[in-house]
Formats: sequence, structure tokens, C-alpha cells
Amino acid sequence: MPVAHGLAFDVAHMLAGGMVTVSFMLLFQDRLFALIQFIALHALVLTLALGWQAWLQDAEHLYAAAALALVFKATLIPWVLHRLVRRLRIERAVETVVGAGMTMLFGICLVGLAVVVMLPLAAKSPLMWEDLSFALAVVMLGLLIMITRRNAVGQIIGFLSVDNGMMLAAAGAHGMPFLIDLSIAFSALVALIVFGIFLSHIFKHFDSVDVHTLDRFRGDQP
Amino acid sequence: MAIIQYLLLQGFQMLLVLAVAPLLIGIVRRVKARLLRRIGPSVFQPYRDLIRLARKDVVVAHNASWLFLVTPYIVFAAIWVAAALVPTYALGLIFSWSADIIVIVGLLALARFFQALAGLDVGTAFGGIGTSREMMIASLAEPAMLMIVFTLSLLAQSTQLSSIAHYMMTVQVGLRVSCGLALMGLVMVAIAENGRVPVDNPATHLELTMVHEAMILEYSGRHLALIELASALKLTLYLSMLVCVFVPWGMALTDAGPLALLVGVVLYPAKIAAGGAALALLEVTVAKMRVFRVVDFLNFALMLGLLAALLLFVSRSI
Amino acid sequence: MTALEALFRAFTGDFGTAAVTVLLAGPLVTATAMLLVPAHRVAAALNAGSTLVSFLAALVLLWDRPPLNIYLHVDDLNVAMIALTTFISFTSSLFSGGYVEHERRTGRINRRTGQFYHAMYQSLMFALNLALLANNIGLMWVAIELATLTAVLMVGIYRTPAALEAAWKYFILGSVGVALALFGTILVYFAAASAVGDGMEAMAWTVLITHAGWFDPTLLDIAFVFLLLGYGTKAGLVPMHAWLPDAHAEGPTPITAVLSGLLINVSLYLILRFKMVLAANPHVLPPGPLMVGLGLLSMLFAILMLYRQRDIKRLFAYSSIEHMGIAAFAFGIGGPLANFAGLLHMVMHSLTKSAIFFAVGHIVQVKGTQQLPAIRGLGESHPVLGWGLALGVLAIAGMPPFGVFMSEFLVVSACFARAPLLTLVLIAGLIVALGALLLRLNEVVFGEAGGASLRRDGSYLPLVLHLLLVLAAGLCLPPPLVAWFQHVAAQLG
Amino acid sequence: MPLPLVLCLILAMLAAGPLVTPVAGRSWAGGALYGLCLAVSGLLLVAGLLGLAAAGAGTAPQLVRLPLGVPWIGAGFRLDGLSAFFLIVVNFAAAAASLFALGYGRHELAPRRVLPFYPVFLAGMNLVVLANDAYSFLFSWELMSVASWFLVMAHNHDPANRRAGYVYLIMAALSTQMLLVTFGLLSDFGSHLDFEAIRTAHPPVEIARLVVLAAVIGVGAKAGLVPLHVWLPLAHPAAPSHVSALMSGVMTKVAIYGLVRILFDLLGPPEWTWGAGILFIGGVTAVMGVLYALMQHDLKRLLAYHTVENIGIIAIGIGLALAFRANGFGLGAALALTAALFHVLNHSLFKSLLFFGAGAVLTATGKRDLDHLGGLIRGMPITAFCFLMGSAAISALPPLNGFVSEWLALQAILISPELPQWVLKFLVPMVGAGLALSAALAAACFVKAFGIAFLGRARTVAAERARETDRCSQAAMLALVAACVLAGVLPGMVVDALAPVVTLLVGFHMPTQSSEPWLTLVATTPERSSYNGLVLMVFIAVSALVAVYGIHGLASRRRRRAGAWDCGYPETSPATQYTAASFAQPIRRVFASVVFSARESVDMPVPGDLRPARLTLTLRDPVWAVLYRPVVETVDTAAGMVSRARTLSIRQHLSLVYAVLILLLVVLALWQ
Repeated sequence: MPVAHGLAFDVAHMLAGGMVTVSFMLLFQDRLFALIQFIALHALVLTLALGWQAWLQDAEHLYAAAALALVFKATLIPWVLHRLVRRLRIERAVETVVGAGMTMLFGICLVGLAVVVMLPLAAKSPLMWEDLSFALAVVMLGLLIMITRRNAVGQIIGFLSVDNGMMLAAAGAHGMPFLIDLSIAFSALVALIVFGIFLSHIFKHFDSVDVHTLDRFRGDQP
Repeated sequence: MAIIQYLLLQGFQMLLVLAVAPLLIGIVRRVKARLLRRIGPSVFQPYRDLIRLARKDVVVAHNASWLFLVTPYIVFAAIWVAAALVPTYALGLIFSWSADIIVIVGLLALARFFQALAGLDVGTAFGGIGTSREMMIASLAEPAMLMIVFTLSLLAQSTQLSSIAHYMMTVQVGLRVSCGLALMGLVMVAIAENGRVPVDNPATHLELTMVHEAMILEYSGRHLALIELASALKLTLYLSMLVCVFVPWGMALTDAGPLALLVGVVLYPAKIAAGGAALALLEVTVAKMRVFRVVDFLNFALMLGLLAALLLFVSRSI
Repeated sequence: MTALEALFRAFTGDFGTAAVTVLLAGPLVTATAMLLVPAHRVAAALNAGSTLVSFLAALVLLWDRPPLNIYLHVDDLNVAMIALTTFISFTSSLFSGGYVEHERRTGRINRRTGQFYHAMYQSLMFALNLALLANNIGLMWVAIELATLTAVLMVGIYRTPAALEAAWKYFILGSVGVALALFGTILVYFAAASAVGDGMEAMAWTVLITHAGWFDPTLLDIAFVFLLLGYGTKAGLVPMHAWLPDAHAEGPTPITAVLSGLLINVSLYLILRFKMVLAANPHVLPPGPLMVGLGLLSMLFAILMLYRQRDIKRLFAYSSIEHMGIAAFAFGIGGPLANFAGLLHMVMHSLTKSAIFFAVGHIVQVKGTQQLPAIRGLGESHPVLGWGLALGVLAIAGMPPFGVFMSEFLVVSACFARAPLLTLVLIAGLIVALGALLLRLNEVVFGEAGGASLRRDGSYLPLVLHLLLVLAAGLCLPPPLVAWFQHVAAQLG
Repeated sequence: MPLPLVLCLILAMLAAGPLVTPVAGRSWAGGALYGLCLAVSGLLLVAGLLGLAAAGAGTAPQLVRLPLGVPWIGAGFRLDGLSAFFLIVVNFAAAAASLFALGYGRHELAPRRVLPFYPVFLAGMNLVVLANDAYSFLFSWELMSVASWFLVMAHNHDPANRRAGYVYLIMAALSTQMLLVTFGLLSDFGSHLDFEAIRTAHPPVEIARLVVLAAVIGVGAKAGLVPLHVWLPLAHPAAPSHVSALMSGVMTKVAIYGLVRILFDLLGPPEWTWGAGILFIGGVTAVMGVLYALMQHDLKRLLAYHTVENIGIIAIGIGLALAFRANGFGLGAALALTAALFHVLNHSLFKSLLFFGAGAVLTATGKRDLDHLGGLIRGMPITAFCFLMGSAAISALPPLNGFVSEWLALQAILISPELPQWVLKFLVPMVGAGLALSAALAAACFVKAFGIAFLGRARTVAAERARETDRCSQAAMLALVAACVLAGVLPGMVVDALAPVVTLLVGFHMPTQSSEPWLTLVATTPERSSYNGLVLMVFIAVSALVAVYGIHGLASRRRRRAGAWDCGYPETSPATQYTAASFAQPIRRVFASVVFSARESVDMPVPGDLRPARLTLTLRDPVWAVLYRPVVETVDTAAGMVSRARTLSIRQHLSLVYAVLILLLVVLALWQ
């Protein structure tokens, strides 16, 4: 049904675009709590996108994926992070490496790049094109967040947004086997656990989560 | 039957050079003396010297080794053989083909090698001086010699002295610049190799510039006699080489009759004597040079040889 | 869990099937058992036994392959790799028994950690076997992910600040690599789904390779970029290599051997799988230049890094980067001969390098330090170790009669055809690398003996075994291996 | 002898290495091993002779292919004339070295470090000569290098030896890699590595040029052509003397074998420019090598530098042969190549002999420095005699063998004016002058070596106390002396034996010597030039005897011993004798001031100062300064710059990855 298809396209477009926007917000947040809230929002939008795709393709495994995203990424993980930050008393640790303006500008370029790289797809299937280019944009922005944050929590959040980007991409894939979604959630979870372990150790060894302090202990200082 | 005759001819040449060598020294000394307005000793004085030396008994340093004792004989034998293989009065003697110019140079090198070792054997400072300088001069002289050989073999298509002389005699060589250059070069090499003025002064002792004499300083008696004779033979060798290459006329050809042989036998000492006189004239006109000027002297000889070869290239390629 | 589910839906009862079952179930069961039941005494023996079993299973695979299935498969490429992996895991487990025991005696780790170590070792083996056996590209990804996580845990096992920092670095870079690889995998799925239709078939490598011709080239190109960077991170290609030296230096030495000998190998193997897919599609941009560039960059960078090293394990870690670079270079150049050379080089390098790390492990425990200046004159003080290390270094530097000589011979003589100038750069690099290694060898083995000398029991068997294998390979290669590799090389394009 | 049997013999030697390792420490191990090596090399020598005879009889070369090495070609081995000749060269010296080692090895301090690698080294050299495909060739080639490297490192406590081994192995790797490139080019880019295939397929001329370039670099780095010779004088003296003998006398020849095999057999018809290039390098190498040697005062290093010189002479022969062949002068090519191969044989003989002598001196006195020796001729007359003969031979003095090959080379040079190219017309005379110069300087150098070490008065107590070496060593040295003399007085036989080899390579051969009267050696035609060592020796002997008897009969034969005359100076201390440095001073002033920028500075204390006056001499190796130091410095700087990367933080590394990703995506975006 063409109308539905048009509508489907628009909604998917809106949600994907929404995710990119949230990524931008993440990009210039420098307060940890704000970051955590926005990553929750990011995950929420992802849930919606997944749900929409699930309804379109009425693929139940996508519903499940949406549920997973809602439970883990939008709820559980932010909560854990929140607790982590409280426990480490680094609420007002403020740190970005480069200025927000520059980061923004760079982010814009990234989105442009993502779109251009996928351009050849536009002719074949515009749906796939916009889906993938937005997903790519989200992934690239997530990576950008990772490298512009000096703080471990910030990097975790960047990594999570990268994962969300993956989910977004996977969502657009028709009949993408469940395997992938599971593994993503799985990996993200494991990621968190291990992160947690390490953060606690870092906390044990030094009174800050600033990754920079670790460089002191590299074995091969010249 | 013929083989015996050949062997006789060859043997005769060996005796001839042996006989002529001291005479040549005598002539040179005599002429020099005359040129210096002295009377000078008789031309036969060298024979007497040799005999007297041979009669004296040998005094050998305590620490001299067997090498020191055998060296005079090796040196003498090597140079004598070399001299015997240079055509003197006749071409194409039976053993002349067993050695070409390069081999003759090699034989002289052999003699020099042992002479130098003997100079080091007793372990005195003089021996060291003489040896090291001798080897330096030789190392400069040999390339020059090779360039001359190169030129000659380029002309005559051969390095056999007999063939070269034959070519020079028969073919109308014409007056080639290269020959002149080669002649000059060979003369200079001969002077250096025989330690004559201006490279070295055979008449001096106890002078730090001496080379050959310093090397043989420890020798006495019959050993000294042999070495003196050997150096006389060496001078004769070079002169007869010059003669047989550049003024070969009058030498008996291969398998020539007795008359030609006789002419050759008569002419050869005359040529050598003339050469000796020329050498004496040269020696009185130039002064001995410092040791390290010898380098330039011999490099000049090398240049001459090279130039001769190149000019030949040009003249042939046209 | 996916793996098990895949397994149970897997083949029906011939030897190959049984072997595959053992290969996957064995380590998994052992690992879980070790995590649950406290068994400090037997942990090491259990570890060794289980790896031996999987090695035997792998040998079974050599002559009886299971029927194809869309989750797991055994073909010419991975059959050899599986045999290699299980073999090295066996020898390393032998080595790590003595090693862990010594560490426990010297009090660097406690019993619990020791057992945890063995458990992790088993799960790492499970992950590697899965990655090699997987036919499903998603499964491959999961396996490598699992391998990374377990490896991270083992690298950090000493809990020293340096070890934690190394593990942390490994984890961050590793997870980014994983993420990139996953995105690449998804893109491949997109490309495949539009050609062969949705569903599991679109993720089965065997299906992909047959239908690659109809895939969308753009997607494949982008996918390969992500996959190369993603799995390249695991393979330690510059500039994604940063984790490798630290992880090698700070982790326990058996794990260093496994990382250098197996993990980076398996990652490169996965890259090859996708390169084959690209090679089967005529419209894509050729991936060769990309791999050549990364390979050459890795090699030169690592070689230059060799000169300034003061830590013996770091030194050989950089040498591993160098050799991965050489292999990648060979594959990038392409052509049947170069690909063959590359495959051979992977095998030879993993055998030799793990041998070297066995020697290094002994040396470090004997000397009580990893600092090169403190390790001198082993030739006199510890002849077996010293000469073992010397032979290993000569082998890795490409000296006969060892196998690396043959592989490097083939690499150079084959690549010279396609890219003479690049090959000259390669040659120069090889000579400079020899210079760097020899400089160390002169001191470590031939220098004046000195420094501490602690007691260290434990057999030299693994070291000797590996060196003998490399020696034999340098003299002649088993014909079936040659046949497989030639077939694969043809597919690699 | 069938080739498989030969291979089995080599295999036995190869296996002996690992087998002897566990017992290497025992006293009998050395004797057993060297005995085995002696026997096996003897058999291999026979195999070589038979092979050469077979080649002379025109039977086809034997081929064997083993299922080893690179799977799809296997390991091929081939025994043709050239291989047979080099088998002879290798194994004669090897047998002599093993015999020498039977005695010398007993003085070895670290037998465990020598015994296991010695047979492997021998086997490697034999295999190189027989190999018939690129892989086996390079495998054996590198095996030879590695084994000899271990032998160089045998006495690793001396840092100088470690450095020597370092430089040596790197240069060896360079040579292997360049040869790898050579075969890559020759074998049509690695597609067929088998020599049989390479032989038939001739590469296009521009490829061929590259082949020659790579081959000359690759072989030169192993044979020691200037400027790739730097490792040689370091490595050869570092090894035990019998190994030094093999490295200098044989291994460099094996390298020459590689050059000959590639240039004359595998590669297609040559261009004259290749000949010119090799000729030039050879000339430079000959002169430079002997000049280096003159500056040395370490006996073994002096000998090593002489190896460089002789390699230069061989290269001259090869270059001339190429030039002649390129111009279709078959006879000239045959003459030049014969000269080169003959010199290969000669050098392997007298260089081994000289190193044995040096080894005997080393064991007798424990010293290698000439200035600590002197007067050894009294303590060790037989060694002195052998060393003297070796010195005379290497100084190209008739009637010994060294002279013959130089004479042939000069004959080849003398017919070079026939060559049409003007470059050659000018180059060849220069090279000829260089050859003469190097011969004369070699004579000077060995007068120095023998005179300072064996003559004069002992400069140290050790030299004073020196005693004759053991029987085995003497036997080995005397055997080599005999070989030198035989090859010198009966050169015709060697030349005839070489005829099939030369025919195989250039299609022509020198006139058959056995047909000449009186065993004369004839280069091209009797009218042109001829040489008869036998007659000369007889002549010299006869006339020497005549002189002895004549003068003893006619005049006195009495002899008195007294103090040295020395112009009446009183008995001076041995320190006043000429030293190696002072002996070389005139030549140093003439040549080295230019080549090595040699500087002498005399530090003369003011009168009344008791401090001794010092003369300090500084030499600078131009090659090292110009060619090698820059490379080393470049690598060092690069390493320094790169290693800054270690200080990057995790985030910076991530950013690097990120940058690469973006870069690649941009490239893709632009590409489409």
C-alpha cells in the first residue's frame, strides 16, 4: 500500500533523524547526569524505531528487540550508570577535549559523509539508503563521542550510542535474524559488566576515573 | 741433433750475459769517471771485485735464518734465468718461448721478493728502510711496465720478445710517437728498477736515502758477490730488453746461419756498451731526487705508457 | 548459547560431526565445570586434557569432514587453521600448567585466580574454535567478541596497574573494533538479503560466496572497510594495534603466546573470508591496495618500533605485528602464489612466534624480569633456553632451515611480480628487522652472563615441538596442506 | 659417482652436526667429527673429479629431484661441469681444513660452539654448488651463511666478534634478498623457479639488466666486492682459523659460483655494458682490497682483506669474459673465464694455506698482531716455509700458481684492444694497470706479513717461545703447498680440465694445452705468448745449483757468525725493528693519504720531558663513512621518531583508528 509505504517511510525517517539529533545532543553535553539522561532518550527513540519497523514488517523478533532495548538500554543501563556516578562522586566532573562548537561542526561533516557514502544506494532503494546512512551517522557520532570524552563514563555512553546505531541499522534490515539483536544486547550488557569491574578497580587504585591517569602506568614509558 | 745445437745456443746466451754484465758496470763507472774528469778504474775492475768478494769468507749475523743464506742464490738464479730469456744476439732461441715479457717481469719480482725478505731477516732498522722503499718503488714501477708491455703487444700483436723484435726488424714500423713514448717509459722504469740515479744511488752507503744498498747491508763475501752480480745482470737485462725491442737490427733471426749469429754476437756487446755509456751520461747530468719524488717520476712513466697505448688506438682506428 | 543451539541443530552422527561437537562442546563444558566446581589441583591437567581432546578431534576433521550446514562448516581454509589452533592451544596449555604453578608459588596469583585462568583459557579456545568453524557471519562475530572478552579478562589477571591499563586499553579498542566489525557484518547482510532474500541463508558464508556476484558493490565496499578495520583491530594491524604490545607485555606469557599465535591469526582469517566474498564480485573496488597499504604500514612501523624496546615481550609483540603486516601485504598483492605464501606465512608465524614466547616465558620466570638489559648471556647460563630463543629468533627472522624462510621466499618472489618497488620496501624492512632482532640476540644470548637466576621447573617440550615442526615445514610441506592452500589461494583472488 | 650418492654423503655431513651436539664437549668428539668431514670431503672431491671427467667426455649432466622444498617444483640438484669444478674447489680446501683441524681443533676453547656447525657449513657450501632451483639454491646459500655465522660467534665473549657477527649476518641477509630478487626476475616473476626452465627462457633485455644489477649486489655482498666488503675483514678473522680459511678461501668462491651460474648459464646473451661494469668494480675491488690489507697489522684481518683483492681479480676475469662474449670473441671469452676460474682454484689453495699458517701462529703464540711477533722462522720452520710459499703464490710470483692465473688475466687484457667499444678500449688498460699495481702491492704486503711475523727478532716473549705446530696441521699445509706448486708448474692440465666447463659457459675453450710441446701454456697462439712454469723452475733450480757449486768450488765456503753489522750501530733492542705500520709508511704516504685520508701526528715531548714520543696514525674507511653510516643513522632517527607513538593515550589511539575510518570512507565517497 503506497500510502502506508509513504507514511512508513516518513515515520522511519523521523525516528532515525531523531536518533541522529539525540546523538548531537549527547555530543555537546558535558555534565554526566545529563549525558546519562540523553543516552536513555537515545535508547528510547531507538525502541520506537524498532517498534515501528516491527509493526511494518510485523516481525515479532523486532518487537522483542524493541523490548530488550527498552529494558536494558533505556532503563537498566542508565540506572546503573547513574549509581556508578553517584558512588564515584564524580557528578560534576566536566570534561570535553575539544570545544563543543568544533565537535558540532565535525559531527555535521560526519553526517554529510555518511549520506554521501551511501548515495549509490539511493537509486536502488531509498528506504535502505536513508536507514543505513542515518545508522552510519549515529555510529560515527558515537565514536566521536568516545574520542572526545576523557571520562570513562563518557566513553561508555559513546559506546552505547554506537551500539544503538547498530540496532538502528539492523532494524531496517528485513528479516534480519534474531541472532544479531541478541548478540548486540548481550555484548552491551557484558560490556557494562566488564566496564563496571574495571571502573571499580580503577576506583580502587586511584581516586578518579580519568583514563588519563592510567597512562602513567604504561609499561613502556620511554 | 738439432736439439743439441739449440741447447748450445741457449747455453751460450746464458754465459754471454753472465760475461757481459760486470763489463757493463765497469763501462758505466768508467764513463762516469771520465765525464767527471776523473781517470776512474779499469772497465774490468768489477770482475776483480767479484772475485775478491767471493774469496772472502761470509760473516752472518747471529740471528740470520736459513732464508738469509739461500736468498743470494735464489736472487741470482732468478735474474740470471730472466736475463738468459731476453733475446740478445739471436731470436727464437729454444727456451725463449717459455717466457714472455710478463714472465720476465715476474721473475724479477721473484728476485725482489726474496731480496726484500732477506733485508728484513736480520731485524735491523736499515733493512726495514730499504725493503719498504724498494717495495714502494716496485709497486709503482710495475703498472708503468705493464702499460709499456700493453703498447708493445698492441704494436706487435705479441708479448714474446722474440716476436716483438722480429716485428720491429722486418715490418716497416715507421716512426711512431707511441714507440718513442714507450722507449722513454721503459728507460724510466729501467732506471727505477735498477736503482740508478736519479732514483737511487748505487755508489752510496750510510745515507738514509739509499734503497737497494740498505737492503743488502748485512751481506758479505760470496753472498754479496752473487747479489752484486745479480744486480749487474739485471741492468744488462733491461738494457738488452731495450736493445732487442728498439734497436733489434743485427740480431740473428730464428734458425739463422753461423754468420748471422756471429754478427749478432759481435753487435750485442757493442749495443750494450753504447747503452751503458748513455746511462752514464744520464747519471752525471741529473741529480738524485728525494724518495717521494720517485712517485711523480714513475707516475710520469705510467702516463707515458698510457698515452702511448691511447695514441695507438687512435692511429689504428683511423 | 546461540552456538549450542546451532550445534544441536547441527549434523547427524558421522565422525566429522562428532569431532565438531567435541571441538565446541568440550571446551565449553570444561570451562563451565571449572568455573563451578573448585578443583585447583586438577585444573591444569583438565585444561591440558581437554585441549588434547580437541586437538585429536581436529585431526579427525582432517580426513572426515562433516556435511555442510548453514551455521557451521569445514572447508579447505579452516580445516588447516583448526588443526593449527588446537595444536597450539594444546602446547600452550602444557606450557601454562607449569607457568601458572610457578606464578602461584611466587605468589603473583592465588589458587582461585589460577583456576579462573584455566577456565578462561578453555572459553577462549571455545571462542576460537567457534570462530573458525562458523559458517554464519554473525556467529563469527559473536565468537571473536567472546574471544576478545575472555582475552581481556586474562590480560588483566595480575591486577597490577600496568596490567589493568593494558586490559583496559585492549577492552576499549577491542570493543570499538567489535562494533565496526558488527556494522560491517550488518552491511554484508543487507547486501546479501537484497540478492538471496532474507533469513539465515543471507548470513551463511557458503551462500554468500556463491551469490556474491549479484551483491550491491557499494555496500560490499563499505562493509569491507568496516570489517577490515574491525577485525584488523584484533589482528593488530597498525594503526589499530595499540592494544597488542601492552596486552602481550602485561598478560601471562601463555596468553601472550595464544594471542600472538592464534587470536590475531583467526582475526586475519576472518578478514580473508570476507575478502573472498569481495573477490567473487567483479564490480567492487579491489580491496588489494587497502590491505597492501595497511600491511606495509604495519610492517614498517613495527620494525622501527623493534629498535627502541626494553621489554622482551613487547619486542616480540611488535614482531608479531610485523609478520601480520607481511601476511596482509601478501594477501593484498593477491594472485594464487602470493595468497599461498600469505597463508603459509600465517601458519609458520604462529608456530614460530608461540615457540618464541614459550622460551620467553621461561626466561622471564628464570630471570624474574622482562627488562632486556637485565637479561644477558643466556647462552652460557641457561643453554637450552638461550639456544631455543636464538633458533626461534633466527627462524622468525626468516633464516633457513626453518619454515618462515620458505614463506618469506614465496612472499617476496611472488609479490615481486605485481609490485616490484613495494617488494623492495618489504625486503629493506626484512633486513632492518633482522638487524633489530639480532642486536637483542647478541646481548640476550651471546652477551656476558649476569643477573638473577631463579628456579623454574616445567618441560621444554612445547618449545622443542614447535621448533621441530617449523624445521620440518622448512624442509618440506605435507601435500594435502599444499592442495588446500592452493585451492583457497585461487578463491582469494 | 652417481648424484644420489653424492647427496647422501652431503646429508651424512648435514646430520653429523646435530648428532655431535650432545657429545661435543668430549675430548674424542673433535677428532671423530673432523675425521668424518675429512673422509666425506675426500669422497666428494673424487665425485667432483669424476664429474669433471664426465663433462669432459661430454656425457649429459646428472639430475635429481627430491620431494622437498617448494612443493610444486621440489628440490632439484644437478651435477654438470661447473658444479663439478666447484665441488673440487670446495672439497679440496674442506678436506685440507678438516685435516688441519684434526690438530688445530684440540686447542679449541669452545668446541661445543664449533663442532655442531662446522659440518653443516661444509654441507651448505656443497649444496649451493649442486642446487638446481632457486629455492634450494637460496636455502643452501642462507644455510651456509647461518652456519658460518654461528662459527663466527663461537668466541662470543669478545664484543668485537659479536659486532662482526652482527654485520656479517645482516650483509648475508642482504645478499640473499637481492638474489631472491634476481631469481624473481629471472624466473619470470617466480612462476617457474626451476633452473632448467630459467635456462630456456631468456628475459627481455631491460629485465636482464636489472638481473645483472641485483645479482652483482647479491653476490658481491657475499663475495666481498667493494663497497659491500665491510663484513668480510670483521667476520673472517673472528672465526677459528680453519673456519676462517674456509670462509675466505671457499665461501667467497661459492659466491663467485653463483655469479658465474647466473650470468653465463641462466641469463641470456650478455651486453658489453655488464662486462664493463663488473670489470670496473673488479678493478676497484682489487686495488682497494690490497690497499686496505697493507694498512692492517692484524695477520688474519690482513689475509681477509687480501681475499677482497683476489675476488676483485676474479671479477675482472668475469667482466672481461662477458665483454668478449657480448662482442662474439669466443676465444677471448674463453681465455678470460679460464683465468677467472683458475684464479678461483688458486685462491682457494693459497688463501687456505695462509690462514692455516696464521692459525698455527695463533696457537703457538696466542697473538694475531704482527707487531707482537717476529723471528718465528726459528721456532716454527715448517710453518714458516709453508707460509712463505703461500705468500709467494698469492704475490703472483713464478713459477707458482698465483702467477699463472694473473698471467692469463693479463693475456686476456692484452687482446682486449680488439673490442670495438671505446669505453672498453680505455677501461681495460686502466684495469690492467690496476691489476699490475695490485700484484705489486700484494707482494709488498706479504713481504710485510712474512717479514714482520717470521723474520727479524722476536718482539715478545710469546714469539720467542713459539714452537712448531702439530703434525696434522703441518700435513695439511704441506699438501696445500704441493698443490700450489703443481698447479703452478703444470698449468696446462688445469686449463685442459677447465675446458669443458668453459665450453659449457661460453661455447669456446682455450687451445688444448696437452698438444703443446714441453707442457707449455699457450694463451691464444704460441707466436703471441706462452709460458712454461716447469722449464722455468728447472732452469732456476739448475742455475742456482750451478751457482752454489761453482762458488763453493772456486771460492771459499766458510761462514762466520757475528753480530749484525747494521752500519756499525751497537746491538739494538728488537723494538727498533721496522713494525707493520712503519713498513707500510712509504706506500701509505703515496696512496692512503688520498684513499683513507690517512693522517700521521707525532707527539714529541719537549727536551727534559720523560714522556715517550708518540706517533698516532688515523685512517678513515671511506666506504663505511659514505655508504653505511648514513643508512644506520637514518634507521636510528626513524626509530626514534616512530617510538614516540608509545606515549599516545588510549583516546589518541582511538582517534587514530577513527581518522583512518573516516579517511577510507571519504576515499570511497570520492571514488563512487
